[in-house]
Amino acid sequence: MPRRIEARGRVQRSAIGAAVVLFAGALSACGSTSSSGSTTASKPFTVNWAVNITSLDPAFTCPGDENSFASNFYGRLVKLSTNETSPGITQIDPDPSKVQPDFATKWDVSDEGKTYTFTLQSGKKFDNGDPLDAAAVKYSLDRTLKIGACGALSLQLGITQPPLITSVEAPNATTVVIHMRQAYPALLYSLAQSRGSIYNPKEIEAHGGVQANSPNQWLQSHTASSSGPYVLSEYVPGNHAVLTRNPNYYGTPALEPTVRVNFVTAVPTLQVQAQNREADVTLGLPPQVVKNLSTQACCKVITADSPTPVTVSMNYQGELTNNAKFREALTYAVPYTDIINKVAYGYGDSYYGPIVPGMAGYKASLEPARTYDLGKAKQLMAESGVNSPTLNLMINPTAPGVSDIATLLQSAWQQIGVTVNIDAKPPADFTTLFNQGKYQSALLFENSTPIGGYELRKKLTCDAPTNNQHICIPGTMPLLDQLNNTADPAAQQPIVDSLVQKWLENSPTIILYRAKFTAVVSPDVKHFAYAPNFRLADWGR
Amino acid sequence: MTESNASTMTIDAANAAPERDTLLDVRGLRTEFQTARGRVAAVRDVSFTIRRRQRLAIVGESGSGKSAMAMSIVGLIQPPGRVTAGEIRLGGTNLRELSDRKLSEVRGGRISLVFQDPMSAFDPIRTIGSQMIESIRVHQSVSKRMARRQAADLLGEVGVTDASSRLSDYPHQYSGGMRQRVLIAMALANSPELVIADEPTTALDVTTQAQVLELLDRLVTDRGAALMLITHNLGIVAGFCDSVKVMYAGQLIEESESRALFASAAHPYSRELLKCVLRTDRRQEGLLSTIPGTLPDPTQPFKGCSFEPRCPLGKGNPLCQGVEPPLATVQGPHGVQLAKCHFAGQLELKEDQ
Amino acid sequence: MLNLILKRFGVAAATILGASLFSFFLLRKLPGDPARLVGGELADEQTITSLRQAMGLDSPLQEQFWNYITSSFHGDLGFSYTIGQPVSELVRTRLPATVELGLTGVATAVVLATVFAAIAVYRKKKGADVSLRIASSLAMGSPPFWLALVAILLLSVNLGIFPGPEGRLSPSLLPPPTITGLYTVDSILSGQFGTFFDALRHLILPALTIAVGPFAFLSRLFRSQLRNTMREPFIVVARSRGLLRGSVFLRHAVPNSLLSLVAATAMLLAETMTGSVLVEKVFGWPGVGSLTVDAILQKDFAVVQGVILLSATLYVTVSFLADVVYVVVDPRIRAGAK
Amino acid sequence: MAVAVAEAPITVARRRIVKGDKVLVGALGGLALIALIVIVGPFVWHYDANATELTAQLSAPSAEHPLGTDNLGRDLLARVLTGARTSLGAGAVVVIAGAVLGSVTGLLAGALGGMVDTVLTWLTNSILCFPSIMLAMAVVMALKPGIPAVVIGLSIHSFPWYMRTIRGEVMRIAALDFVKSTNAIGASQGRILFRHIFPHLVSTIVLQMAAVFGAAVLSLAAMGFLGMGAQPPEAELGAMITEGQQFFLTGQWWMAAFPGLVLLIAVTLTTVIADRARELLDPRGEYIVAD
Repeated sequence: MPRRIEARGRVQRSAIGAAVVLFAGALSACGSTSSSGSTTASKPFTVNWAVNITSLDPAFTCPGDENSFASNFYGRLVKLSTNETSPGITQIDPDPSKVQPDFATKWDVSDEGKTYTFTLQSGKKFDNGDPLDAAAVKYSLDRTLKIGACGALSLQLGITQPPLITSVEAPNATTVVIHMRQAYPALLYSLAQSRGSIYNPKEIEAHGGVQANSPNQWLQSHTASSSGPYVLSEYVPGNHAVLTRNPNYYGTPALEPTVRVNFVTAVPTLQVQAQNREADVTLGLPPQVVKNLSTQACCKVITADSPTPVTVSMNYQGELTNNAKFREALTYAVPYTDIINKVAYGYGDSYYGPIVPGMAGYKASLEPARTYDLGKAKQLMAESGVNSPTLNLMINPTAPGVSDIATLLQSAWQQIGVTVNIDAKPPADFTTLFNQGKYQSALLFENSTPIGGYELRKKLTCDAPTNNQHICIPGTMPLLDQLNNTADPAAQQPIVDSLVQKWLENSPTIILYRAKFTAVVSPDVKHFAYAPNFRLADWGR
Repeated sequence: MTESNASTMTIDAANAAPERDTLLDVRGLRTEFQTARGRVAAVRDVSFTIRRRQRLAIVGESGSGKSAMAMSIVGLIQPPGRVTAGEIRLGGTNLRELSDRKLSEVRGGRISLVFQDPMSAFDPIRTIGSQMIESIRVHQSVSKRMARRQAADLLGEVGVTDASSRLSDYPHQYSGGMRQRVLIAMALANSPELVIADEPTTALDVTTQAQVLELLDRLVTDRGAALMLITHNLGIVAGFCDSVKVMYAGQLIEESESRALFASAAHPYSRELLKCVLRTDRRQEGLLSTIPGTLPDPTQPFKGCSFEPRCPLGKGNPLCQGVEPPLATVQGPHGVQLAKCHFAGQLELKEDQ
Repeated sequence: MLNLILKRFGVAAATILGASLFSFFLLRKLPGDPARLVGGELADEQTITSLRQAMGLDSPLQEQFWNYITSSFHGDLGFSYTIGQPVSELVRTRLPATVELGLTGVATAVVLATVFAAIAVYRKKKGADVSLRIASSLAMGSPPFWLALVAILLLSVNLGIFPGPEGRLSPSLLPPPTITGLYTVDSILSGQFGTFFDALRHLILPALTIAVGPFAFLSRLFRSQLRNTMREPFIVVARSRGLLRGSVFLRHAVPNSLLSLVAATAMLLAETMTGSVLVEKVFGWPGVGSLTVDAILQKDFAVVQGVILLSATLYVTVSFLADVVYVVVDPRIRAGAK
Repeated sequence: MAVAVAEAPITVARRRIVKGDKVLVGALGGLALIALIVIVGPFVWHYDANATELTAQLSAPSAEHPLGTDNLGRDLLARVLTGARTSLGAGAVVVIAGAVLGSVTGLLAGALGGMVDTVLTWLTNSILCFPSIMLAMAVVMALKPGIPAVVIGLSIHSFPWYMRTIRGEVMRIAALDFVKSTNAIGASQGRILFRHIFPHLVSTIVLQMAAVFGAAVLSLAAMGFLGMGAQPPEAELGAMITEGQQFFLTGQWWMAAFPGLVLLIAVTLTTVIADRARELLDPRGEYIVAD
């Protein structure tokens, strides 16, 4: 009998084989879906965070989120006090006078307020066993000052020319003395923030040491041991980090033994994982997603007032934008409520002034919210003498919501005869052009510190590198000098008020709204704290 | 399309050969191609028989339908081609009624084919051995090892030296002549009753042609198979085949014993063909291109004789233009001949006019 | 033969050099200043100057290029200031993800394309062929990122069959020990079958999305190649030897036609490895593609430069490998190469 | 000889189109319809693509807004129409620019040979090392995000194919007798190129353009999706999918669905056309020869 090759059969069999493989895939998919839900007990506390971390070194890096993340690995001399706003949920109090002891058990201030002597806890160690002592504190502060840029600037609250801190001494293992050029109690606030972090000198010296005005490359993706509540046990930049509890931490141990932080910028991912309760905390969701999740059983939304205004910065010296009436006219032609309700989905509020509500120095009576008043806006336009102008609005469209707001402003300002040309720039160009002051107007999500004086100094000092709007109002410089030399907050207030007044008269910035901080947390999360630097150690189930 | 009055009488019938000797009996075979410009009949109502051990030559220009006829017989006419009518009887069975599976037992088993172009007749990425073994094992239930031994023997038989090691060689490692020998070996692997050789030597040089033909001759004789040699070269037919059928525009227009044909062809076309052979013998260039004119457009229906436009005798003749000639019997000096011509039997007369 | 190899090598090197040169000068013509980016919003001029020095931006362009070429020979591709890691390290951690996705995607495409094209050509009825042509035209015309979104909405959000767009593994699972860098392979090698299934589940949707384009392309190619092969004389010859249509199809037509897919598959592989940007972005896949997008928006030279170099090298290597495959698979070329 | 070969298939194709290849005629008709809608639509449809209307934020498709509205209350039909015009128009520019660039360089390389040829070949080899998207991204990085940069990048990526084909063809034809004889008569080189060589390649070039068009439109959309193509508030299909992505999972599927669907239909139609055209023009197509 001739032997035959069963060709047709073979084709069918292979097709069936392929189908079986696919089906098996689907089956296995179903199988593990059910199992993943039940393992919450052993699952690390998971934080999904819509951020790109470029550096872990608070001594150098500028962005608030990066400082926020990095601050979890380092202890500091002092800490901010907190208020419980609802059960398990706390918010910090930015008042420097309420600063609490942390690694320092106590401190003495000299009579003229220029010298701070801190007494430290003794016998403490970094997580790798190296001694955590006064020498490390001195090394850390010196390093931050030497590297310059954002670190030194923030540590000294903007007073860098000449520097506020003249020297740091460590006479013995438990004493640190900070000498300042002038009295400035707000220093305690910055020491409590990421800039006051304590690094392990040995680690840093072993990996490139300290170079003036340059970041340390190794420290961008590593930590210099850990003096803080958590140790960075795994870090994949742009992807995730695993934090484990530091057994040598001098303070209250972290709530969770292990925290996994996923850096996810894709909104759908964040949303799906929040819905599936795969993330315990989700940070940085766009407001409409937060709104959507707030109605679902998966999620609880925590909001907090944060110093994060959304503004249109006008170039004070730019053509057209140098016209104060024109700038003021624009402020009356913004549909504030629409923006807050339809773009911020209610997660925002209104005010108008240089100091964000809740900051040290803020006075509600001075900074009432602007109203939407087209009549007034048109009248101001007429007074300004500007005729059918075109305004170039620079935006970074990769930031969520920005292009929507820009589009709304375009339609809104059209009504008072202003043509808006939306100029979209990639993030890098946006930052460069903005910092160099090469723009006419720019839409941005600001992140300021809660120290009013510092913010005023940053924004109003003529020709300062931080003054990227080139604001220079006659008569403000003497006031700023006076503010710099006034240590007592109570004595500062009248000066602050006059500066605010000057700012308001000139309307250099259009403040669209203040974005609220939002975190979407799973119902399992029992403890959550909001602070400008997120303290993950205080978060837990 | 005009109905041809296909004669059911063949030369074999005319010669009254015993019925039991008939191997293949083709009746009224018609093969059509569906083309963009309409249906084209490549084989038009062809009938003939092959006896056991007979050697039959089918001669014709390229495009005359010879290959299509061969492929139709084994049911391998490729779409859009299709056999639309006729019977193909091998022994008692009509091959047209067989399933493809049954038919493929015939192909390479009882009927084998040897193709024109040995270059493209092999799968280029399989060894000669594997292709031979495959052919053997399709028809015989033998082990791989046995099949390989058989293949080596066959290769030796067709004159491939060091046969067993050359089984592992790929087709491109063989010369053209050798490939043709391998093809012949494969065709004979399963002891076929009929070998259809379609232009087996066209692609080869003259010396190799002779060797290959000689080989074919020997092997076919040894195995007692019948041979159907398809060629456009009448020159190689002489002395090799018993009888010759001349094909033109899909029809058989002359059927003769080869002695008879060479002595006196009964159809004007055959005569033209013969002239070409003679001229070639006189070392002139070109084989068949010297017959003036081309084949008729197959998409147009025939009226009258298909050869009329080129016929030195009938061109312009109203009879030839209007009436299709019947297959007429001619009693020549060397036996009975059949010719599809109005002037069959009177060619000499007409030529003299 | 040695000559040929050397020549090929020369062409490959010239091509990679050309690609680097092209990208280097294209990228260095940028308006933005990378030093200012690294320095951050509050950097003063002094910081900017010293940063420019540290980043090697103060030397002449041709010197920068020379430095770049020489150091890349030592595996130093520069430092990414926007991610805080050396580029070589980034590539090392990101490439396996892309390779796993690309390989799976292209392999799926090859399998589906060959199976469906083979069925379409083998079936005598027109239906299968028409369906294949419709499917491949649609596949050719569908924007992969959109398809990914739709797939996520339907299959993972609504039906929950597949995980959401969360990368390579459920966040609760630890990646398997690195052996090859491919999670599916590593998890099997280290016996973590739970991880394997999880990695597989995460891989299926992105890989299928990746496979759509190559499937369209390959199925067309394979279909027409098969049809041509089926018209080859040796196919009829094989039939005449008594093989059934199916046997001839599977044993002769398909293997011969597969040869034509090698080069195309190789090129597709190279293309998906570096061009899977969109799918990686949508699925949150931590590969080279998503790295590239961020780097371009952040004007991170070093990374873009590194990725381009990687891409060029991949292309050249893959086309070289395709040639090697031909030599191994196709006896005619193998004989020629000897 | 070569003239006859190059001309014949086009005639055949024309005849077949006239005779009615249903699929081809249907696809051509469909694409023409889309082109017409996209060109005329924005003038006819009473909504403006950029007019915001916050009270109508995120409305589902209805009689008033057949495709619904987006998160700023902009009419999606108006945006899709304008967006499709942008996408398809830019795709056409890419195709034409690539063909022109490739033809010029190909003619130069083929006719001049030597150093010019070597350099151009090296350049194109290097260009082909990148996927099209990556090249477009590099150009975007060097210039600025927006459709012009993407068009430049994609054009650069698409020209090597034309260049290679034309270069090869020029070299082949230049060796033919009739060109040599024309040369002897004293016709200038340029005349030979454009009068005698170029016409042979038209069908090949047109085919390639048809095939590239779909891919170019998709790449443009992809760049828009990545935020490197069209910039807000400009309507472009890819960018609109990104805008809709955030709302896709919160239930407002229409924002991302419709732009993608339009892309899918338009590109599929061009693919079908390119396919059929290739079959008609390819001498290896479905021609049947008896015997």
